Amino acid sequence: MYYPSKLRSAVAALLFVAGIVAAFQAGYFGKEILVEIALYALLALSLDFLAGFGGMVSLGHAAFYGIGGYAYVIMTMEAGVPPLAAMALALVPCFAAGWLLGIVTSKVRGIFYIMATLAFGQMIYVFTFQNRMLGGSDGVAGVPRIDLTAIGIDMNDPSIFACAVVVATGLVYLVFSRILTSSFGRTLVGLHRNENRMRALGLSVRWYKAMASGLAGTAAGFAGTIAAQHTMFVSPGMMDWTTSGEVLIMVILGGLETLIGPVVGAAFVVLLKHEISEFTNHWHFFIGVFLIVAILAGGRGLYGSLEAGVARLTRRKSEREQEPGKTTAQKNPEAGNA
Amino acid sequence: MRKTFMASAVLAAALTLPAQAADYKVGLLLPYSGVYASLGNDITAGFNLAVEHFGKDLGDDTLTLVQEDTEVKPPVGLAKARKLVLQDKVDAISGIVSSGVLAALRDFVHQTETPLVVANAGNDQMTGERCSPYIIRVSFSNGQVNRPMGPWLVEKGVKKIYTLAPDYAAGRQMIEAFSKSFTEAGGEIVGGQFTPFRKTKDFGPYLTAAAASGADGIFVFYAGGEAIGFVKQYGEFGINEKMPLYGSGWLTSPLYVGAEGKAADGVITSLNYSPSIENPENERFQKDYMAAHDRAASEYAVQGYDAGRLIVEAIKASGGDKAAFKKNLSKVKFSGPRGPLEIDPATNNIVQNIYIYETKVAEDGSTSQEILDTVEAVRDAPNGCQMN
Amino acid sequence: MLTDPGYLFVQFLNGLQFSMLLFLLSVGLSVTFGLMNFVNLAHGALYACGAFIGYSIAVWTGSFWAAFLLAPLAVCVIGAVLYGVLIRQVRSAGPLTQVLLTFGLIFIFLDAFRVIWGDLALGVSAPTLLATNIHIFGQTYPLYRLFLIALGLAVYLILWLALERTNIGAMVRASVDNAEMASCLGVNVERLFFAVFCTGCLLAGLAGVAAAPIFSVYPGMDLEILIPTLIVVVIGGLGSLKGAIVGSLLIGMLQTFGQVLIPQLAGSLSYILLGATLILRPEGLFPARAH
Amino acid sequence: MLEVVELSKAFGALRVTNNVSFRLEKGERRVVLGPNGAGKTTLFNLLTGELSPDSGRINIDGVTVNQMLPNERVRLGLGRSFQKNNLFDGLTVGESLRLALAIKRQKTFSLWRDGTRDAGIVERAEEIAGMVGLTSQIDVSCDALSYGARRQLEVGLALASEPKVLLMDEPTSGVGPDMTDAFTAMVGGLPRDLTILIIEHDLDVAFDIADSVTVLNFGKVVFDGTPEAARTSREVREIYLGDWAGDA
Repeated sequence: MYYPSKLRSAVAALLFVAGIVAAFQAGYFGKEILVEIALYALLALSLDFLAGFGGMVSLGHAAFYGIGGYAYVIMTMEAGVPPLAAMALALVPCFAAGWLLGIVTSKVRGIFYIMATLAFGQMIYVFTFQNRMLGGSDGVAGVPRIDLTAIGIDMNDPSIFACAVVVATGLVYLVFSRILTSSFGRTLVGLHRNENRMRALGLSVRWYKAMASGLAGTAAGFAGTIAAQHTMFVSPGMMDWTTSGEVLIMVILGGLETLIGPVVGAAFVVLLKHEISEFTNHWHFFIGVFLIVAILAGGRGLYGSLEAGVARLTRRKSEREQEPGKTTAQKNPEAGNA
Repeated sequence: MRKTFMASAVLAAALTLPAQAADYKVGLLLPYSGVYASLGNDITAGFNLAVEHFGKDLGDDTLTLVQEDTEVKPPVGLAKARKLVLQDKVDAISGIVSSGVLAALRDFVHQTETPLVVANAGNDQMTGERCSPYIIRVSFSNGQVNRPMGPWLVEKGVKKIYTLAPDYAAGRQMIEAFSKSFTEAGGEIVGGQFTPFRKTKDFGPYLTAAAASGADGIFVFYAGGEAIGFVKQYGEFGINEKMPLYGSGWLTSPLYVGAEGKAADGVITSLNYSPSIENPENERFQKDYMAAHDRAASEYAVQGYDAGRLIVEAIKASGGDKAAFKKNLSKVKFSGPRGPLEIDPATNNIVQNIYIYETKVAEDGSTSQEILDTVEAVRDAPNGCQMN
Repeated sequence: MLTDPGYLFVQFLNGLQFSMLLFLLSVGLSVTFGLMNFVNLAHGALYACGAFIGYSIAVWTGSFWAAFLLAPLAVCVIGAVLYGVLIRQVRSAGPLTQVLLTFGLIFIFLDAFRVIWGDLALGVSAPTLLATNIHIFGQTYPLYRLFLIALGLAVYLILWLALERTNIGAMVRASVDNAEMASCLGVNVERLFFAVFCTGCLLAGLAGVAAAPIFSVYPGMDLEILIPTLIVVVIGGLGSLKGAIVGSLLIGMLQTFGQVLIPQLAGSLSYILLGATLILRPEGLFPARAH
Repeated sequence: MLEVVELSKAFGALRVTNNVSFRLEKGERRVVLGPNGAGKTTLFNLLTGELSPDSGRINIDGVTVNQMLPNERVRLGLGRSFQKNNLFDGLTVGESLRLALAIKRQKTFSLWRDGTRDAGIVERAEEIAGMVGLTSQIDVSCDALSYGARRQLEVGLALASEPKVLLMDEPTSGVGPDMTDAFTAMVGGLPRDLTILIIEHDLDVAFDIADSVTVLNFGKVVFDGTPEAARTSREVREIYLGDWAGDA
């Protein structure tokens, strides 16, 4: 079960403050990287919601990123919807696609679910790639940004834009944190732990899976609408299945089923990629090695290891304070997660 | 990857009297990882060779290069372009292999008024309806390379053609340009297909269909790995014995023709460059490139070479005035390995010769290109381009 | 054109040839899937290994046949090393861990290929003996492709005999059906899995070197073949030879005739088939394990 | 409360459930006995809805549920425990029970509020933990519990679906004799108005708990009566001696 523990909240707050500071202090390229991190963080935390908490490991998450981006583009550039409204409306097809995918795959589990989502993602990718109305392989350029000059905010200022993206990421984090502590979140974790039992207890499993898939898709789509405004451009490349794979890597390297871990993972992978590509073009190799080492080291990821370490310390401390033999089993937030 | 290259000369300073000296910074934005990495490396090698050849007498001016990897991902390309312009404060960007990256960059360079010297990406629109005074293309447009083949084939008695190309923007533009000029000249397109891009490895089904179409020949656009697979399979099915193969020159690029084997023999293609062009510039270019890299320079390398030369010549012409440099980029004219080049003021696309050549494969497997015809000074129609 | 039997027959051969390639790739993957629930996304990378190593051997020795024999063995050794160093440690972990570990391997292989063999696409010539074409129904068809079809069928036959008629085959089938039970009956499931895994790698390498003369050899070829292979495995059903061959034929024929008859849909047809299979028969057409 | 009328199910030619009928009044505790292969598990799955019958009817509280999905039957008041422990590893005892209660009380929809923390649910979860003897371990993770405690939680989860009829599938399987006695006592302590149907293998458990006994053999009901009558029944003894000698 998810609890917004002190450690989690502290790390989240720290990252948020660091993001805001970076938005104003970093160089231009630093701001680019910051937005990239925030976008991946949105994808990673929503995938963690689905895969880590809900047990639905998806390789089609990038498709929603693309659906959100393209929906925003179609609405603003073809239908003439004002950008702010388009951002909200673009989430509708994302939720709908996620919900449908959830319904259709509700009986599909494990590797079959991975394959089903991969197929879904590839179908959306191929459809967009071949559809000349949607710009085909070249995508669509000239995407407008939302205009908040009415309230004195200039989204074309890189610092303001980066700051807005960090705030948006923070809000989405809070929303998912809240959803995970809600009845629905509890139910989702229960479904992950034991779907059969949930069914036996009288739950209509598929609606919950559909909802989880829809919510994760909405968040990924939201990231897509931001990405479209950030680069002022959308292309089918957004939806490549390897993007989904990279997001999954971030989730794992950060810490599965911790919500904040994937954000850490996104920052880590993006920064690592940029650092490595300073001196070699073969950054794939190093990410691959990191990933394998992280998995062989227990698969808790960076934040997950920190959390486990802190839990061990506090346990030792409380054991010392209590008389030997009187210790009761601790509630272990990591239990069943290793 | 970031490599810095300095080229400056003190010697020339005494001879000329520039009004002022300027330190130029140029960003090379190319794929150094991913599927187009080899193209990025060739263009960079060509660019560096041009700086070596022509950049020795810059006077008090200096030229610094900053390399950035686009990974063939438009968002990455745009992020790197922003970094180059906003952080490194480059005076111009050069490179760009894929049209997708070019499309992503177009508005940004236009708005920031950063000159972009395109060294490969051929999307027609970028020097057509979406042209910009800041986008100067020294490579080619997709239409430019393919248009001359239409009338040429009709003249040689080829009346019916079957077309094949990968299903993406460039593939479609190439085939459309050819089909238009071919039918206008009196030819007939009897059929054709667009094959799923980078998902088609087995061309058997398409070749079988082409062979059964009753055409006089096949016209295709394929590049890289797809070109190798296509030409080899064309030979395997024995179609080379009854139906000639035509296309845009990447099909039989010197980079890949060795791997294509006997099947490439007799394939006739058109391109803006062939290593066998005979002029002193090409001789020098090929010789020095060979000395530095131990292989013949490709059509990508020559584009990098000419992009580099264009930038260097513009610097020389500007006397340390950066505003003049921006304007001079599109005014540079020279005769290079590809023959005479100039930038069309109507579109900012290059005006250049297109070479129609036949690939010859000798018994020992060595390949050569025989230029059959040179279509001089091919210029694109404005296609809706309005410079402002 | 579409009523010309010769034309259709050649397209059928094209489909069969592609199916056989998919079969060589998918059968090893399917049985490792079925036997130990092990998900190996790096299977495509092993295929690419076969092609690259085959290329080098062919260049060094000047003989395609040397490459044809040695490259699969080399890939088998690479597979064995991977197994010993990495895969053994995660083979009982969940699919997520396995997907990610093998995804990491894909990344590593990708750059390794680029460093060793460069970025340019490479070509391998078919052996002189087969580098010709024959005439069937008034159509020309490359002999090498017929050889590929024969190779696929031969491998199918050998595997079928091995699975149905030998002790080891019986052990494999029993272990796929119920590993716990099989290990109670004295089958060393661990060793069996290792053997099956290596055979899968051998076949992937064989597919790579056999495909090299038709397709070119380049970094990224592994990802391009991986997805169709996974689709075959899932449609066919995990762990069964029958599933692998039927799935391969379905996808191979669907792709080939899709390209010819409905080119607009050719890119998505196999995904549609996969989606439909997962909805209607989530376990695939012929799963080895009755559920 | 629970009524089974002429229920039949065949797999191919094999009639695994053959014209089975019995009924449970409110608060009645019935044990279904039978040797391995008698069709107990099939009967159980027919009742829960995992399988659908070829013919016959199942009524819960007067409603025919033949066409209903398992989760719909649960909502109607049919709770079940599993033969093999089927818990939420990683969740604590309390979390599991509260989750189960929230499902039953339809409080799982909210995306904002945590319905599993509602006062009514928290109290009821504590009550159930008490009933199955897990009060002191309410904050312990399920996977850290002993085997016996996991069996108890198994029943606790079934109770948390607040059933009118509780179905238990071999609740004492794999538990030692001490635990079996404790289990019998626990069932004895459950509210008297709860109707319970237990599928059992162990005769002693059956005789200790049951108000009535049904004995199945080869899919057919061969005996229906009180535990006392079952003890003396010749048919039961035959099956018992023939198949259950080991247990005696």
